[in-house]
Amino acid sequence: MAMKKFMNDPADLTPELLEGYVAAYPSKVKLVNGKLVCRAEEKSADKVALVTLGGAGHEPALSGFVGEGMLDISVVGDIFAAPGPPNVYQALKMAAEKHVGVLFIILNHAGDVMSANMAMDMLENDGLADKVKIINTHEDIAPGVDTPIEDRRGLVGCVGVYKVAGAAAEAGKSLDEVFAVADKFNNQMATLAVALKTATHPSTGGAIFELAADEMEIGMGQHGEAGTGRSAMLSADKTAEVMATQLIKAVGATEGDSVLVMINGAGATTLMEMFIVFRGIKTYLDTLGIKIGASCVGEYLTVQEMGGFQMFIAKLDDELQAAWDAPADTAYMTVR
Amino acid sequence: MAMKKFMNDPADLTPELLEGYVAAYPSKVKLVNGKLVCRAEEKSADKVALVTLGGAGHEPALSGFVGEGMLDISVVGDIFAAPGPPNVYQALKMAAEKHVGVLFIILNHAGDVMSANMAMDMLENDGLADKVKIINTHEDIAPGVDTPIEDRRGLVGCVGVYKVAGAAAEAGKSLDEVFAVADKFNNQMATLAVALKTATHPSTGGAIFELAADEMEIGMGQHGEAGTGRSAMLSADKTAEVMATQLIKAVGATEGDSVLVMINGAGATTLMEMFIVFRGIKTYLDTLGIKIGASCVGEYLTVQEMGGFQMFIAKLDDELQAAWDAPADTAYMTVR
Amino acid sequence: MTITAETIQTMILSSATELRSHHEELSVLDSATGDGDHGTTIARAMDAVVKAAQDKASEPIGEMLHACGWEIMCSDGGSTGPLYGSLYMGMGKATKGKTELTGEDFAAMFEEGMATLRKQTKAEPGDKTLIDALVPGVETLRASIDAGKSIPEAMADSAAAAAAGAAKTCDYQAKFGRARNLGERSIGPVDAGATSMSYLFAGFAAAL
Amino acid sequence: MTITAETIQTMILSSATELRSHHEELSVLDSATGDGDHGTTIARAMDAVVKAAQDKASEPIGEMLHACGWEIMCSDGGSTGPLYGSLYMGMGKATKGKTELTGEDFAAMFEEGMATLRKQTKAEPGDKTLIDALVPGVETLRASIDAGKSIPEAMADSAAAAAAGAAKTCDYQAKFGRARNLGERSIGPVDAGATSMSYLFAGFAAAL
Ligand SMILES: Nc1ncnc2c1ncn2[C@@H]1O[C@H](COP(=O)(O)OP(=O)(O)O)[C@@H](O)[C@H]1O
Ligand SMILES: Nc1ncnc2c1ncn2[C@@H]1O[C@H](COP(=O)(O)OP(=O)(O)O)[C@@H](O)[C@H]1O
Ligand SMILES: [Mg+2]
Ligand SMILES: [Mg+2]
Ligand SMILES: [Mg+2]
Ligand SMILES: [Mg+2]
Repeated sequence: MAMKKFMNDPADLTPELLEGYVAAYPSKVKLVNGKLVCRAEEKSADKVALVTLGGAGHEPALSGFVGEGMLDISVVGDIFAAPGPPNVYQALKMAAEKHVGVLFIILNHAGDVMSANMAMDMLENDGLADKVKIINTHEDIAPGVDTPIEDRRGLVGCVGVYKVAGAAAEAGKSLDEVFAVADKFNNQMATLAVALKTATHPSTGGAIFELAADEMEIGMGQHGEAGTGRSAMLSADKTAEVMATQLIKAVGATEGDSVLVMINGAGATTLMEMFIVFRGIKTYLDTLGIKIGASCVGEYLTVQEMGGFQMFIAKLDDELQAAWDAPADTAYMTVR
Repeated sequence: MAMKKFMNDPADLTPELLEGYVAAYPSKVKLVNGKLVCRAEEKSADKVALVTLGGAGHEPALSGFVGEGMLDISVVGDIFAAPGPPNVYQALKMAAEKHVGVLFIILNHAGDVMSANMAMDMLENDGLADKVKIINTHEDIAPGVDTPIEDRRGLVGCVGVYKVAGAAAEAGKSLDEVFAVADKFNNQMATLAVALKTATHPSTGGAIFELAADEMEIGMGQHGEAGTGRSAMLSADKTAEVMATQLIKAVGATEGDSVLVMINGAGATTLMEMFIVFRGIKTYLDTLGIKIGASCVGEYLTVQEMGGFQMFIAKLDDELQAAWDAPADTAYMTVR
Repeated sequence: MTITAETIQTMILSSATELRSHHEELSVLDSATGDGDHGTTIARAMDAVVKAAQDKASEPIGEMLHACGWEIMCSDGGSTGPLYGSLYMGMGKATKGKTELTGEDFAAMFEEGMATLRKQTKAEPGDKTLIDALVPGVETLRASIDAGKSIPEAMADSAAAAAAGAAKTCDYQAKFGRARNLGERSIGPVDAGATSMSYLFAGFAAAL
Repeated sequence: MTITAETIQTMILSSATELRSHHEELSVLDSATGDGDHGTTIARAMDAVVKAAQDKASEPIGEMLHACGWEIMCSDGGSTGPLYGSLYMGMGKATKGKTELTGEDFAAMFEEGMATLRKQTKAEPGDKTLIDALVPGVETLRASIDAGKSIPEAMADSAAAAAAGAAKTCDYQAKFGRARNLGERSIGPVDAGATSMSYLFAGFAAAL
């Protein structure tokens, strides 16, 4: 069957989507050298810059969060493919030469990590590596919380890291301080994904996985990499409870604690469904006496038109709550 | 085939989704009487209130735009079904009793219009109807621009009306002034929808329309009501040009004019695709010498997991540009 | 011969049962030219009707019918709510305070219901809406009563005329509702609302 | 017997052709356990390789190979970019400034390529990655050269060993890359990256 997507030559997907994005939000972002999405107006040099990298095809992530209060540069690869080391190096160099420090946020996926490592090696040759601190996100709990962190993927949690670290950077904190807040958040967050329906890889036209008509899969990755939790379809309430139970356990939240809950739609799952799921989570957390200090429901990191969502929970303290609530002005996350 | 959606009892879809929505955004919205989505903090009485009505299942529309700078009350019906006159009446009464005036925005769909008319009759009995002015949106150009306006549907353009009228209301303008800005915008906007893939009606589990594997339909309504423009799949650039050509003609924009362009995803169409389409529009408008004064790309009024999008274009002048750029703080549209 | 409030209640419940038993078919019909939910909406409206008819069992006919209409209005029924709601409310207005109805009362009740419904819409016969079942249904009822037939006989004639009217909608092009944008492609399927209206009349007739 | 820069260029172009002709198969293999794009990525990387090999046709072997590696890195190739890129860059490092290679040079070139690639990943043979084709391919090449075989003979042995290594990955459980979260469900299909690596070796051998 023909792929039903609005596109021109599949080989041009990434450059065209980036051109369209910056054309739609010219007051927020600009494109440097074709693959680096940078703020339209640069942050002042005395503030720490935030740099991240990742494949395209997950819009609005990652580049949708470039702007005041969040990222400074997003290095874009190709569809579901990490950017090559040279571009990552260029972004790090630009940021490190201009700013007092750079927080470099890497989602734990093999290609991203390898590219990031090679770029850091190149930066080392320039004597700039000391200005960079790395946060590696790996909050997927699908393989189990005892799994070594290098085996746990980075999912939508990166958006939370951009937000809290971005607030610290915008406030003029030092690199060590910005790192500290990001690291704290990174260590008390967890995500679990559930998939209902496959998506079409826009370059190949092929389905990225298969699921039977009555099946769902908890633990699916964000490129259709399967997890280990296939089951029959559950109700929204049951799905919410099963997933929230594991997440709450993973972050170690107990009665009286406050958490951030994010529901991130994979693509085809409606906000209607996500609201119903959110209601289920709220009901469940109420029974545990856990407070929802902050929440958002929407599409932040998608997987084309996949059906499903990622449920994200992080423990909040006053510092993280304030950082989450701080102003931001990006195309896909704005806080007044 | 079983419907693959996260839900509980289909009969509870609307109340559950509304509960989930207000639970996720408690600082922005609250639920009154089960079906009225109101601002968490009411606007002061000396400002004009904005009230709208419509069915559920199109999230984030319409209730996602309740908040500072946009709507005051959204009266929610059931899935794809207008709210009954009694609830609409209650909302209008609440708003008219408290505020200096009410702008009542109705999307032109049979059920909504009938409900609104009956509610206005009831309000007349209370002597409150004079405090209300009505904007009926009917910017769908699918049936042709010469078609009588009662035969043209209201599509995503309502969101633009909420924004510009909301800015005027927030600025303390009189009802006549708020009406005037909304009316001006309403008369120089146009929308065209394109569908690629059907959606499942969440109450029945049935597909809302059929399209062959290689077909698209320009002019599809937002409930799967067919249009008249079935054709073979076109490229993103071609789709953008075909649609933009008609819209530009409908709003009468010419060289030197400035327009607002909104791309509204129907549900399953990715931001990636919409960015590529936006790039196509930009290229086309550049050739005409028409400036894009404002733009946004995202999901504002969805049709479940339908594949496709609505392209919206409105002519801007300084007043409308300023109103569009004015601050807003709703769950699904925030402007700093 | 007259009929009592109890019989009217039986008619109401009978038509609710009839409509609910066809809800899936009605949604399928609606999906051909509309948004595929007419059966769902009708089922929700009929739940409201049954509740109102039971709550108001001891009240006069007009009060019972008015309550049915109001509850339909409250059921968030898209186009169906205001249309069906005002049909019942108009029928209630004509029978306010009455506990039994003559043949003349009975025909007038339907006429007032139709008039109230028609205030909500400019649709005329031939426009492929529920008007295409309602108008022949009510006109035939009046003609049969005027011809001296009994209420059950007249109601049976009426139901047959409503059904025939609904069946003919397949030849019409939609001028109202969600189907109007389809243009000529709306010709072919019968209209969902006309079909449900014919089941309403069939349900009334079956109870007598 | 030695081989020239021209022959190396022929080998590079031959392997690019071989890999590109299998790109659909490679994406299908990747979709079983990964994200279904390995063929797309490889095709993009090979476009870069062909361009570099042509641009640097008049330069020494090491410079040509280095350019190929660098262009792969620049092609935004997910996991493939750093891995394949460093293989070529390592091969280039070992042959910097050389315009022809002895058998010993030839084996050393592959060894240095493998070593550079392996700096990027902790994957070992048996972990169901391209390492499972690369290691037997390079080790067999070295053994055949040491046993006195000609470069074409050794390369043919090497390609056969790489293919056998790739074929065996169907029995392994993935420990790296996107497939690792599948656990035991990753057993069954052969690994996409190991398969492409075996085609790379096959392409090299076919040119000699
Ligand atoms: N303006 C109108 N006038 C008369 N009948 C209408 C009108 N709009 C819709 N209808 C009737 O309502 C039916 C659809 O009802 P329903 O599906 O419940 O409402 P909606 O169109 O809001 O989803 C149509 O088949 C038609 O008979
Ligand atoms: N960490 C790793 N170490 C070694 N090989 C790897 C690693 N990660 C992935 N691979 C190889 O790369 C192949 C997938 O490549 P490709 O699909 O191009 O990249 P991606 O996984 O980024 O989409 C896998 O089949 C595997 O052989
Ligand atoms: Mg990939
Ligand atoms: Mg409806
Ligand atoms: Mg309908
Ligand atoms: Mg892959």
